[in-house]
Amino acid sequence: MNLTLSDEQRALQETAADFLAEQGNARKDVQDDAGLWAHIVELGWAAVQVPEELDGLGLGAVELGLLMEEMGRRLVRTPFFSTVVLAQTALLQAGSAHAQQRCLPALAFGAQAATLILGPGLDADPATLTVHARRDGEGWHLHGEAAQVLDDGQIDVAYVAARLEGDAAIGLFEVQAGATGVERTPLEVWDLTRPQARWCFDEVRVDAEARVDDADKVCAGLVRTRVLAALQLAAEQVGGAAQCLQLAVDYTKERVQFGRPVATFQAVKHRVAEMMVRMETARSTVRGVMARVAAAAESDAAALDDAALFAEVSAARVLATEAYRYCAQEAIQLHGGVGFTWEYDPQLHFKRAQWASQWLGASSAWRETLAAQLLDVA
Amino acid sequence: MNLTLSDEQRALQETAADFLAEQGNARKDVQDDAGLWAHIVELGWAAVQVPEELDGLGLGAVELGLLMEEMGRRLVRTPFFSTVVLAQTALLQAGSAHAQQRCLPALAFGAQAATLILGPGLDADPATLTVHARRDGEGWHLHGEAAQVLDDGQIDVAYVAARLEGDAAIGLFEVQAGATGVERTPLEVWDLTRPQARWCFDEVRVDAEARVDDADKVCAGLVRTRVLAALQLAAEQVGGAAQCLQLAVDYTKERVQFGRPVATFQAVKHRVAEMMVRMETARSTVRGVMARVAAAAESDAAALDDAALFAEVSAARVLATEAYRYCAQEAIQLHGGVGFTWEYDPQLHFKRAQWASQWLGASSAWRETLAAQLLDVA
Amino acid sequence: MNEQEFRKEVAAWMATHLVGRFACLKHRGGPGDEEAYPALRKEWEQEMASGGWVGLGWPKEHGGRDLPLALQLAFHEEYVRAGGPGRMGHIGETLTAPTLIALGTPEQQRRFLPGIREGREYWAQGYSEPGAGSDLAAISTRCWQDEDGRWRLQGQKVWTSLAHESDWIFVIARSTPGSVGREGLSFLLVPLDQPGIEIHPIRQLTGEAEFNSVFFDGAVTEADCIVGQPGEGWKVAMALLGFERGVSTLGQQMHFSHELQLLLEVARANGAAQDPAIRQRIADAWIGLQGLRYNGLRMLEDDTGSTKVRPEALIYKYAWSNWHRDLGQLAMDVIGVAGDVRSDEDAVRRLQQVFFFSRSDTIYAGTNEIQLNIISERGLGMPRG
Amino acid sequence: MNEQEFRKEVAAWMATHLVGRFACLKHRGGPGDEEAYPALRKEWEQEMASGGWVGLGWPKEHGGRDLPLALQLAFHEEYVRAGGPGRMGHIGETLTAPTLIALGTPEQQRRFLPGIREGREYWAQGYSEPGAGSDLAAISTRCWQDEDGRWRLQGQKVWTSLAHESDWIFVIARSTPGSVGREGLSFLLVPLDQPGIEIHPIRQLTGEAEFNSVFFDGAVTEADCIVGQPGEGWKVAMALLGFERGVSTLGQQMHFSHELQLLLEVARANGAAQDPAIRQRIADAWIGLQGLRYNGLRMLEDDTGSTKVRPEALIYKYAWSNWHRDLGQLAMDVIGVAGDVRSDEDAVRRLQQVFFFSRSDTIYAGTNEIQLNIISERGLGMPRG
Repeated sequence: MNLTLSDEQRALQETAADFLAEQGNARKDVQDDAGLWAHIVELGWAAVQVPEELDGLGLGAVELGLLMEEMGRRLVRTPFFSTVVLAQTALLQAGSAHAQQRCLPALAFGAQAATLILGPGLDADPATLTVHARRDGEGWHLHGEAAQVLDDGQIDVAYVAARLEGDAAIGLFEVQAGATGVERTPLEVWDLTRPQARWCFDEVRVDAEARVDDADKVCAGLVRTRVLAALQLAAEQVGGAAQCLQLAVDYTKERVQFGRPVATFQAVKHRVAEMMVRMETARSTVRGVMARVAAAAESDAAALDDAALFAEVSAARVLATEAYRYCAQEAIQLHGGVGFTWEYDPQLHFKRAQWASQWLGASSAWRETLAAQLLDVA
Repeated sequence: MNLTLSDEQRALQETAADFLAEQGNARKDVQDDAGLWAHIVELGWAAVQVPEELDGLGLGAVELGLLMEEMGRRLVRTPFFSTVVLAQTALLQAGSAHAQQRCLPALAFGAQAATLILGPGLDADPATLTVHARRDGEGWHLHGEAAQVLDDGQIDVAYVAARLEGDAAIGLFEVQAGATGVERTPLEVWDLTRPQARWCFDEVRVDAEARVDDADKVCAGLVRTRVLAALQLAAEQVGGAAQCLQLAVDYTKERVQFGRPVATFQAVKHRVAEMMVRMETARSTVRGVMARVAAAAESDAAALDDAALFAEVSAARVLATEAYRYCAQEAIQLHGGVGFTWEYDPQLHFKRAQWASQWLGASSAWRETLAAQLLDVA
Repeated sequence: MNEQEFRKEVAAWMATHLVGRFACLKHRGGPGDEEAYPALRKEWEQEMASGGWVGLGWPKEHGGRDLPLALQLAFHEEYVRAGGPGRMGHIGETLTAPTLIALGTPEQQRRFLPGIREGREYWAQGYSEPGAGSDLAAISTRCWQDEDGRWRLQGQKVWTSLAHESDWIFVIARSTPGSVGREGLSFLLVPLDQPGIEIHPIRQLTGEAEFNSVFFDGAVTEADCIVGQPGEGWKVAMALLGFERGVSTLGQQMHFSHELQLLLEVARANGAAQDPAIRQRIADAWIGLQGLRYNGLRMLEDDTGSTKVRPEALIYKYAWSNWHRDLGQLAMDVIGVAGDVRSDEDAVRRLQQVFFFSRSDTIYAGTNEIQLNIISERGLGMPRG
Repeated sequence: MNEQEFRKEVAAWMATHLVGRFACLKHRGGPGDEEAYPALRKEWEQEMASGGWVGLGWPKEHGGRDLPLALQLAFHEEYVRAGGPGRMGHIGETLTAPTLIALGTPEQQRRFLPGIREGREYWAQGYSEPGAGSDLAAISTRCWQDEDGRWRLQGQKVWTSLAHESDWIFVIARSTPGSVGREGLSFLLVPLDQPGIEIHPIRQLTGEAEFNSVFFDGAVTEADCIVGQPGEGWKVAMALLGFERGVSTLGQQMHFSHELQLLLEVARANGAAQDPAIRQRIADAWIGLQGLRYNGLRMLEDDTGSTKVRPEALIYKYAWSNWHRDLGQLAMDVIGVAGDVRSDEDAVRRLQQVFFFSRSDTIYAGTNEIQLNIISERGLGMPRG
């Protein structure tokens, strides 16, 4: 396996870094978000993982991950994560061919922004789903409530995993955000860069076309969606951790205490070094696993089975989660008093790191499932 | 509750510190052990917790703990732990009044050295016992094997918890080390200051008198023995941790690297400070819990029930275990290359700390039982 | 006085007074929640004052009750157990007053102690500066005397807790022009409500602002509002920092215990109590709290006549602040995804405050790094870097 | 050459050669187990040499095979997977030889490379001194030239792994009297079997002795046994340290993986696999190993033309040594009370060695503290203290 980035990949990474250093919007006004999102779509980033036959760029996990890393660094607040990493991946992994053809081009070219509704925290276990679907002639009625949905107010559509009544199965439904019976209530969240809303479904009527899953692969496909999304989230976490490290290094070089720059104190040097060790280890792993996933996607022979994919991603995900939490905490600490204020950036990362540690499975849950793979088989 | 030591307690502590600084024997020849043990008995230390009516000093957990802390510091290699902390406590908590009168004076005044045999690692759960007792007329036959027994080769007698055949109950039996059918095999252990042997019981015949438990309290009494012994072990661990800290401070002040004493490096200063925080927190807790146990023993009204005793001791025990492991590891690290050699003391503590972390329950087991108390009741 | 009876007396008083219009104050206020009901909490201070619960440790001649440490501790424990709100008068009672009793003039004592004891006058602390976070010796706020003897101040203090709710501030400032380090500092008492002072809130990471920047632009105070002699401010400041580590910090552990109880409740309710990894960490949190508790009790040990360093006192700030920070993280892991949303539930809201606000615990009053320097130098005799 | 085919070739060779009298060597030797079968492991080196497995990365003109990195890595992985024993010739092959190839004279290359490649001559490393643990610039071993040009040495080296099994040692010594720091050092090649050298074993905490002190008392070597010019020893030594971080360290991860497999076996067998706290830690160990592995693979990324620091290379020593140390502790917690006794079982014995011997991992070749200094200065541009 070769982790060397191609020239095209390097170029994409550099473009993203430059563009987002300029346009990254955690400190910008919420009004600017729509413009940024339009610009991102224009750059083609929403199309990276959409297959060429659906008018996408047909690139893979590596390219998407490079973008996610840079977005994590700048705490970008757009529907990119929910539209591309969640909704597109769900359609690719669990959707019917027909639905893919119908829905993916719109998501790839910004005609629509979307989100994905699974169980709490994007749990893909059918037992945790809180929306139910009842057949009604050719169409369906959806009922229930999703307490926390990633939804920045610009979402056009949600892909909703619902339990089918009178049946053990589940279905994936396309629901327009403005549909009759859909009530969205924005929530007062700590991490303002990752807006959420409560979605209530009060007998929402959708037609047969709205059921977008391939029934044979919806369960496994949603599990796989969750794992692949976690890998992309890990890339975003690495970007955030890298930025925390940068903030800490820059600040301690400038800040003078006891008559010398704080950066000259050995204890401070060791702390930033420890941040670097954890962040770079996570980065190596995230990039490596992405290369492996991309290679597997290109060749059926090298394809990862679900267990191997899960194990690899668990490493990337846990290392990234812990590195980001650690680096965000340390960035606050190394900023001293100002690290605790609204005006300095470490707190933004601290909140994002906390958010990211809970969605798509906490570290302890990833570890326990991995332990079962390692220990509970003969 | 008052943690202030009395003048008598302070005097005992100082005597022990002075005597053991001189006589402590981790580096001395094994031949000297018997002499040290005789000297310790002469000082009355083996009699501290034996009641006055049995010719003991009638003191309590605090005094015993002060001695244990000093012995831990010097890594004393005698049958003190097995005789006093294990065997005496078992007789006091689980023994019949008759057996206490018969056996304790000999243990208090060094006429006998003893050990205690429970399940592996001194587990008091009856299901883990590996010796069985079969009634034979007035007496008993013991059969089975105890894989690892604390036994420094000078032990005269063991108190053996055995499952009674054809009965759900257990009994505590006094077995002479030299009895027919007892085979003791010394084991090649890493921590040479805590010798161990395998004891095999091949149809060992003992008379009725040898059953020393009070049948009504043997089960709870052995559990309580284990908890009280863990508290004393925690005191020993604190002493060891304190010595590791002292070794690290002394060495780093002398050792010159890059043209200055290692102790002037801020990273080194922070590491010894961290050792001190953990050690002193453990020390405060061990001493506080001992004072509480001692106060409870003196007044029936303030007596600790089993759950409260367990919870308090779990705090002392886990803090002491983790502090000792941490301090021993750091002492090696801060000694650099020589910390890894046989000739410097950190390795002795490192081995003792590892030993102590496994016997009488590992930290994770204490935590889980404590969590059950905290979380699983309404 | 018998401790058990005293505890009963405190508990009975709390049960009959923290009711009615005060009921909403239960478990409110304190670090991270100072914006809760400040006006009502001042009334509560007066209620406490009329009950005789302010100045328990002060000498009788200064209007205190001169109670022994054990009873002061018992009071704090029972106060928190009953849900007593965070004390608005904390800085005046435990910092200003002991300083004035030890080092103030009789006039200063007469002027200021009654206002503190009766819950009429509130105090803020003017130590930290933008350029001197954990480094008091780098103070650059200046002060000088006018011809009429009145003191003038110029400069900026930061991290002054509740300055916007206070009447007075004590300030350490440089009175000898050109002096450096610990020399040439003076300790002044300054009224906050005057044209020469502006108070700007510092918005903290929670979005709230219980700290302030205080700007002195020719601010003035009377000639006799200096504690100690001009140039002796460092000595006064160090004495005051000694009082800060006093008995009232033990009441803190009861707050912590309350927070841990809330965490247990949430874990039981949402199923996190079944997660083995969470169980281990909860047990560790409980164990760590016992460590803090016994460490605090050890501080109360009588060591009359001893000049040894008290290790348990030296490590205390570092130990509690890191424990508390870890508790916040554990709490959020227990709450899970729901922790993303600002909660209306009392238990979750409080635990979220702990998570975010405890980030300041390891920074203010000596960062972790400063604490470890001090521990190694004073506690272990390691050489100064 | 196709990597898969190459791997098969290695595996096949190992399967047919690591048998018979060599079978007992499987998974033996290496750090912590160097005292296992040293003589037989030298014969194994010759067996490997005749198979063409020594000097895979050396240029062809020096008798190597000039294989690309990916194949060298593949060899190491397959070697360890097959249970290949710890390499007695490691220092010669991966340190001495690359140094001579890069900086030695043609005569030195002709003299020394064949002995290394054929498993006939073994090398030790003379860097550390009692007064200069992680501080090479503080070297005080002296060297000077006799009238006939031969070099003489006086001083002491420590932590020389396997010196008692070696024929030659490379030594860095001070050739310019009165020089300090990096100036005035020379890099000499010295035969060990001579009257002027005494080798004393250093008994390590396990009771064994795979390190030595080497005492030079007028020891002698030929005039042409210097690499580089007199006084340029620092440059040579730094180049050599660069080779040390080379591809062979990636084989190390296969050893680690083997150790982790042993740990899993023990945990399954003794029931520790049911303990939720142990399960979390085992998962973390596996995760950490993936981190090392991908970090190692990232080191192989092609960055031709880039002059950037390679962060993954900079952090690698610190990362693996701490991971390995933690693995040892986890292993002992899995083994439990039985870990007290020196075990005869292969898996438990090996894990006990890891626990005790890994204490040296975070000390030798740059302590944790030195590593963190280097990472912060070179990786992050933090100022030198």
